Amino acid sequence: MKKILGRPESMQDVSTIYCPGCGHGIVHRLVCEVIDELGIREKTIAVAPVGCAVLAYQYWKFDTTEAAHGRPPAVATGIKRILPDRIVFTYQGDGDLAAIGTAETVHAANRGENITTIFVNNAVYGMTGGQMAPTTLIGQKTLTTPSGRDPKLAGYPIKISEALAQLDGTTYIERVAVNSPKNILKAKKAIKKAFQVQLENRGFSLVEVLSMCPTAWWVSPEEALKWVEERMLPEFPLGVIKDKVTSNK
Amino acid sequence: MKKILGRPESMQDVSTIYCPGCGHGIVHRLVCEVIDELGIREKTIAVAPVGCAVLAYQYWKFDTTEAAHGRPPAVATGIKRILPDRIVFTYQGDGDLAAIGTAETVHAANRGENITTIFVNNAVYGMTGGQMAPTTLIGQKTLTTPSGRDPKLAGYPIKISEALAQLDGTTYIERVAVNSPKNILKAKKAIKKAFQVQLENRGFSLVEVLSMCPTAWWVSPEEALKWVEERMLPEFPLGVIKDKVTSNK
Amino acid sequence: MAKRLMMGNEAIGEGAIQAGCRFYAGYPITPQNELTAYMAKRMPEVNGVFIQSESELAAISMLYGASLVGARTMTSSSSPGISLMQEGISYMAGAELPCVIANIQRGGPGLGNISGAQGDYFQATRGGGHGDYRTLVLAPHSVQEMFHLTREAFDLADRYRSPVIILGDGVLGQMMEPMEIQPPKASLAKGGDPESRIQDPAKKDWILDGCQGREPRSIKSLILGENSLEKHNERLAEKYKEMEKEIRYEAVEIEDAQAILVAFGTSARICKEAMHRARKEGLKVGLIRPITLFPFPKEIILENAPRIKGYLTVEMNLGQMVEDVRLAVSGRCPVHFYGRPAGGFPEVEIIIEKIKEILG
Amino acid sequence: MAKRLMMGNEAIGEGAIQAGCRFYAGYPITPQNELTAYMAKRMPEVNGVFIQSESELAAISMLYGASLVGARTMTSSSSPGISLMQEGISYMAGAELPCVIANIQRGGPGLGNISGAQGDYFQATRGGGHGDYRTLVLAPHSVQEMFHLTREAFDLADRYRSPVIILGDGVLGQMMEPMEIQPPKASLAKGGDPESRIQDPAKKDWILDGCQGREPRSIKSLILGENSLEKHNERLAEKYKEMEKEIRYEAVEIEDAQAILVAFGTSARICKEAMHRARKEGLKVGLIRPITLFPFPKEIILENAPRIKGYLTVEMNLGQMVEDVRLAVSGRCPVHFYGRPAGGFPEVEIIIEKIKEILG
Amino acid sequence: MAKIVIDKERCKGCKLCIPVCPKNLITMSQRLNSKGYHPAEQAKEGECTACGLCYLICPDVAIEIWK
Amino acid sequence: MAKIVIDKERCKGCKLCIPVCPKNLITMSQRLNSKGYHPAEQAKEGECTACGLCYLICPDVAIEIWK
Amino acid sequence: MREEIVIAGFGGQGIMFAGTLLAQGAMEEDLQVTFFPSYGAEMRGGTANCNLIISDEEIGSPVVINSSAALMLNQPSLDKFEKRMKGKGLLIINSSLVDREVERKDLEIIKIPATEMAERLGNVKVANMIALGAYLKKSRIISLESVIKSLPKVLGERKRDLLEVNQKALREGGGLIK
Amino acid sequence: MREEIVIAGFGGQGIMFAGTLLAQGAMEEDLQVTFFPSYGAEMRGGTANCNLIISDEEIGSPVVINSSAALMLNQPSLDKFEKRMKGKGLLIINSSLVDREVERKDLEIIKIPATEMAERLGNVKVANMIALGAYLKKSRIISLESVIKSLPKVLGERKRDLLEVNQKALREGGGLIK
Ligand SMILES: Cc1ncc(C[n+]2csc(CCOP(=O)(O)OP(=O)(O)O)c2C)c(N)n1
Ligand SMILES: Cc1ncc(C[n+]2csc(CCOP(=O)(O)OP(=O)(O)O)c2C)c(N)n1
Ligand code: SF4
Ligand code: SF4
Ligand code: SF4
Ligand code: SF4
Ligand code: SF4
Ligand code: SF4
Ligand SMILES: [Mg+2]
Ligand SMILES: [Mg+2]
Repeated sequence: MKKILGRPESMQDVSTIYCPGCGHGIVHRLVCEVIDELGIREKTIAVAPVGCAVLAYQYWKFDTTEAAHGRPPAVATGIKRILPDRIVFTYQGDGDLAAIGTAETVHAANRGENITTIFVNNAVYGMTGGQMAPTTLIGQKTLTTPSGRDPKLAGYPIKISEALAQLDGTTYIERVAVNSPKNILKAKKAIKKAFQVQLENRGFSLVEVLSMCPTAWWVSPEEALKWVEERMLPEFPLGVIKDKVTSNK
Repeated sequence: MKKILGRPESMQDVSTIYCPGCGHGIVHRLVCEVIDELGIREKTIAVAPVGCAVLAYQYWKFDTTEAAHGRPPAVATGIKRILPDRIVFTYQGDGDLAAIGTAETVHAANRGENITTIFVNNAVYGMTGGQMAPTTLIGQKTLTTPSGRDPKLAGYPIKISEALAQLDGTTYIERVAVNSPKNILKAKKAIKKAFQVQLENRGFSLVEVLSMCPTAWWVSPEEALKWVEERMLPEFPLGVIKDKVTSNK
Repeated sequence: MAKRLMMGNEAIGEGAIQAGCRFYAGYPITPQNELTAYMAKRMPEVNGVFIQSESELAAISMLYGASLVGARTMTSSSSPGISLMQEGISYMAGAELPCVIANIQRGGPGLGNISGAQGDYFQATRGGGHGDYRTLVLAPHSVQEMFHLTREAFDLADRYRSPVIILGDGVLGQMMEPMEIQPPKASLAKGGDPESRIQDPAKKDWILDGCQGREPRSIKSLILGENSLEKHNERLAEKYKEMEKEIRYEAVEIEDAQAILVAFGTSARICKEAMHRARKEGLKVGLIRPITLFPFPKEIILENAPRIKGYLTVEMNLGQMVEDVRLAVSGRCPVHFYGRPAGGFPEVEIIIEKIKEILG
Repeated sequence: MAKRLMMGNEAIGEGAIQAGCRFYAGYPITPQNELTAYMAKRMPEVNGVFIQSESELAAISMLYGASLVGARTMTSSSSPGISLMQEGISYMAGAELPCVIANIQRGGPGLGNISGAQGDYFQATRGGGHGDYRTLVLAPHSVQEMFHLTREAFDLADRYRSPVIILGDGVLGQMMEPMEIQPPKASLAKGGDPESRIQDPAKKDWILDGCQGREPRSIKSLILGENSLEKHNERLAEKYKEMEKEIRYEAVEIEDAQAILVAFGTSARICKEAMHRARKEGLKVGLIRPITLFPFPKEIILENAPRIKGYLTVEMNLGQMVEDVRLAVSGRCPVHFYGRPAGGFPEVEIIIEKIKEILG
Repeated sequence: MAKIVIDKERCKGCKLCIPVCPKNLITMSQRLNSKGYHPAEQAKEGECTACGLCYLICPDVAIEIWK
Repeated sequence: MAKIVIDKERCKGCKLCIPVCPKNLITMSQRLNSKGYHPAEQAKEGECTACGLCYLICPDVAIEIWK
Repeated sequence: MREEIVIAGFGGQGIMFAGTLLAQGAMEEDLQVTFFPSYGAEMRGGTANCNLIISDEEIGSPVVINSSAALMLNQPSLDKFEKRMKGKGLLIINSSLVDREVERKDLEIIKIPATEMAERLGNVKVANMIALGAYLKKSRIISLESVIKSLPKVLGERKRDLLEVNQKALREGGGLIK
Repeated sequence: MREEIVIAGFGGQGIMFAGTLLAQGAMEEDLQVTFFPSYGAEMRGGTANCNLIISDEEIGSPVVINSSAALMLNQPSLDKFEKRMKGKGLLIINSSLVDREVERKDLEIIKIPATEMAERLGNVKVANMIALGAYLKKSRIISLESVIKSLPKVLGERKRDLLEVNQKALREGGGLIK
């Protein structure tokens, strides 16, 4: 017998500290699989965020650094401008990318930096115990929206990918989810494409991944899959949002 | 004989320090005219930016404050939340609003704060002597793009209004210009509408005003009018970008 | 009055609400998250405003806005977030706007870790932002004190039109202790309206509220014109001098002490324990616990210097407050230091050892 | 070598380029705009990277990125912008990443004004960000020195894997003076490749460049695990101790001086003039000009204390470096202070008067 | 019957008002104002229609229109 | 002929793999692992088609597929 | 009287809840008490532990360096805290999740299969209460009844339905000590 | 020898250019020199002024507090700097834009209709050069020729076309001093 599926080469052989059922584990693996398939492990430099994925450096078998909260796009810009032939990607949560790091995201995108961003949208601040994220759904209860997010007071689930698509500097933006095997396969395809865009020097690519946070949603891992399906998808529709490479979108 | 047109009541009777032909003077006056016409001078609180308009407090005859560079939307949020029946607006340049203040702009907009933003886009940092702004045109020479803005290195003229229009919290966004009497009249209409949106508690309104900066464009005031027409308009088309009040845009 | 088991972070929140704070903006960060969550829950109950801002930069600017229309405002964060507020704090100091800022310090530099630490003493006491400003800095050392010092912080902020920093740490923020929630403070009970978002607006004759029936006002930190900024700074300096009226400290058994410990916050708790134990061993040791870190209680430290064998400053950092002790003492007696940098806690045994060394 | 009339801001830029700096990110702000503009023009000429960042926050994070792959990096700003970088500087100090940061100080607090000032001394010398870190701080006082101290700053940054701050001010940044552009410094001439964006990558065995042929590396300031952050901080403290090797100052006519002026940067220029004039009047006065503000040249100040009548510290602020002088002197002689806060300049006549008072 | 009044001290001589006047009524003065600018002035009185275009474009609110 | 191998120590007992298996091959163990989780285990061997769905969804890369 | 207690285990084992409950109980008995939680270096996963000090005198630092009592709900916790206990300290071990012997010989050791017992009670999460019940009965630092009385307050409205099983677990734990 | 000069006027009158040129000329004559610009509180509009110190000794502060010479190109500048001049200082006034008398009696005053002369030369912006020419001839601090020699360097490539009119203006200014 031969092992036909298992831990990707780019992934360290250790346990993660993520909660049971956390989507980060899946997204980590997908990124590693793509890096293996593209054969770029030894020329990749990853920029980890502050967020639950702050320990990504323990799980990935390639060079990693860790930016201040919200600043991965700026750090990645610094790296890529000095080493344009390395593959540089940021891995960011919704708080990191779409709240404190909004300006850095928008401007790295608008400059068309030739980097890739994996944007893990779990509609909450996981690491700090479950506060509202900019992507938190209307009515969703969090530590800082104890009676559910009220758009009059706390605004709307932010459509940052759609907003970024308006900028001339962005090349490829797609929204995917990791709540079912089917969606996971699509997510992987999108992530691969995003890295390919970078390999071909075509500019800024971003994949928004709708991901489970059972802990801060106060549901079981299984319910979390449904939660993505039933609550997130209507607000954050999946699909290609912009693609300057293959279509005119 | 009677004076039929002259300095609006809301405008202080002093000279500005703006350069000859500077668009800020026109935009200041339009704002004052609108405030007079709506009869809200005594309940208006303005938030001035850091930028050439940093001295707006000397020119306006209503309460004013001055935010740190890029932070007017956050300051306005603080004011409006405490005094919801006052009229609160920010006046910001392209550096202030679309560079350092990107996050504050995006999030005040996304929260649907019931405030109005007058966004003076002159495609350059006037106050600091003429550096690239996020809205600087491709090929435009500035102190920091001495051979003209190269999008590969410095990105593209940012479409921040279009990006903001993607957010659920924004109610009304229009782009106008002040380079001709006709456009000035339209600009005034848009500014008035933006304030009315606020008066009717309908949420976030923004008017992007394409405005002349002859000094940092290195042209005469008259050439600056043409510069807006010929160089800015193709990149930044005029018109309503979003209007949740009167249309489905 | 019945006692309640309360967490330090929550005690700050309740103290703020009782002081009439009706505007809170903040961004989550460990180890102060319970405070943000507390305000999210309590603010709507008292007709107050709670905003989870997009960042700490935005939070401090929102305070700037809410303060300039007269509200009592607070934000809270922990070390990295407080660093991000430095420009904003400098602006508020320059524009003379009151506000309360709680820094529940954690281990640094950088991302560091989330344990309690006291590495931000310099930043807090010497105006970590640009320019020559200072802010009042209060250092509670118990849950009870987190409650009542916060309550007072708002009065001080209004009195001096200045930001006031509550310098706590992860230990104080996260610990629970029984405490009394004392009745609403005098100013609110006497004239204040707990339902109103602005306390005593009449007393604040500088606030913006639309210029109805008066000349327009402007609030800003841009100070132009020949010598104006210099004069402004001199006036600020006078204000800082005046703040010396607010100097507070706790002095424990210093009368006959031959060695005196100086410590604040969590280190002071540890020192208290060490002191009591040392006393039991017959060692003549006392403790001075600065409660205001700025202005610093230099008088009492200077006074005792000539007659004792030495001071021992104990901090959870590599030596910050000790500079203020040295400045106060100015060579009149030895000043020793024992510090554990971020992640470590001073140990009672070592403190006692060091006391013995000083006492010879 | 022919002299050239050069502006201080530009001298910094040229110094950086000669040191092999090939990455500059910055955001415009007066009074340092000429430096940003200079880098915009020069960087492409030397195959370097120039980025006008969206903010100062982004600028310092871009440096973080470019430094961790081995480039020599610089940013520059003025007071409010430097305040915004405090979190980022703390991160770089924590992750031990080299970089050079020029602060061309202006008047504060807040927006203040754009005249030269020295109000950011505390922030620069005591790690204005959170945590127990320090950075080397160099204080040039002439255009020539802005050039060569900047050049050296890059060597120091690499040697200590630490941010280095050039603390200038609006006067030094904006003034023009004749200066010599000395030949490229040794390290670049010997092995460095002026065309390369990374100098001596082989010597930097800690940088990230993709893990080809080696184990993956990680660069970060998050330090977890039992006691690790404490140990990390202790190691940083040792490094700061080691930096004392770099202490530099200029001592002018102190041998027979009965009163000694202490001043840096623009104030030091003013003091030099005052000193020369006072000497002409027969007054025995000298000058110590700290060139490294951190580490501070405390030895020389302590040494002279017992034999002189007093120090006079002169600053363009309300008294910041004077604390370091007092700490060094520790009561061994009087320490006087003359400061003009933001917007004002110390006056030669008043300095001379004060010298006379000290000399009695 | 209408006329414009140009505040010579406020005018910065930007000349924007000149081409917009459909009646070509405005020219630049030969004199300098105290700021060193040549202010605009009404060349011919009487023909002004009070159309307001010059007022609209003036960045310095230096023009009043009377009727 | 295929099978899956579940690393009991890595598994966090999230149960996501259970419903995705078209063959219903996975159940939860009664035993606790050293972290206090009940790990998943393959209930019946032999029927596995190596479809990979369980591998795909496992957030802890605790499943290997052999064929 | 002064007791310094460490309670430790995995996140999810109700470590903080047990600590808070004990603190509340001590307060009800008019003792001085401090509670200090520590999530390890991060919030997620890993081990969690909390420090309690119960005393009849003013308490200095709430941080326990060497404990006089330890409730160790899993093995990593034991590995970490065993060596930090005071001599003669009371060590309660959840033997369901610890499969090594204690090395120190100077401690009083009580082993309880708390997780298994809790599962039998129908809720694996009350292993903490079983350990706490045993600790209270053994140490007599405060009475089991004070703690049981505090339960409703600490559980709060939302978890009122868990009151009974927690009570039961506390008593069952207490019952192990004769 | 030590001269402390203030040149002041509106933004746009070439104040900084005149100052830089003078500094360059001083450097060519191997003198010590510092140039310090000041845009007033902001960059836009308002007045601009620059400080020069020319000396044969090391120069301390580049900031001029009381000047020994002043070139005042408009009235606000005169208002501001007249009272800050040293006794016996040399005051050059652009009489085209100043219509009041100088109040101080202890100064050496030269009035020049510099703007009008410049307009006659076809470029209103060379009023600065006219004033500078006059100053140089009067003060003899450095030679007019050194300054004229420095012109190409300071003008730079892009403004080479303005060389001639600037030269002319300098000479014309100089010519006013007999
Ligand atoms: C400047 C700063 N502010 C706040 C924090 C605290 N913090 C850490 S992670 C985080 C948000 C995490 O949420 P997200 O980015 O959505 O990541 P997730 O944990 O959900 O994956 C916050 C606010 C910080 N470390 N630094
Ligand atoms: C934190 C900070 N960074 C930089 C500056 C300097 N600064 C002042 S205004 C400005 C940009 C002005 O440009 P814009 O917003 O477009 O306004 P304009 O002057 O063009 O009207 C900058 C960078 C500052 N004051 N504060
Ligand atoms: S808190 Fe949420 S995002 Fe963080 S590890 Fe747990 S499940 Fe994942
Ligand atoms: S620099 Fe530009 S924006 Fe600023 S005042 Fe002058 S013309 Fe107006
Ligand atoms: S109002 Fe019209 S017609 Fe009259 S001067 Fe102005 S532009 Fe000309
Ligand atoms: S538009 Fe106004 S400022 Fe310009 S020339 Fe005409 S009147 Fe003067
Ligand atoms: S590979 Fe497919 S069939 Fe086999 S166990 Fe996994 S899900 Fe079931
Ligand atoms: S999906 Fe993975 S972690 Fe979850 S139960 Fe199955 S094997 Fe275990
Ligand atoms: Mg998240
Ligand atoms: Mg602009």
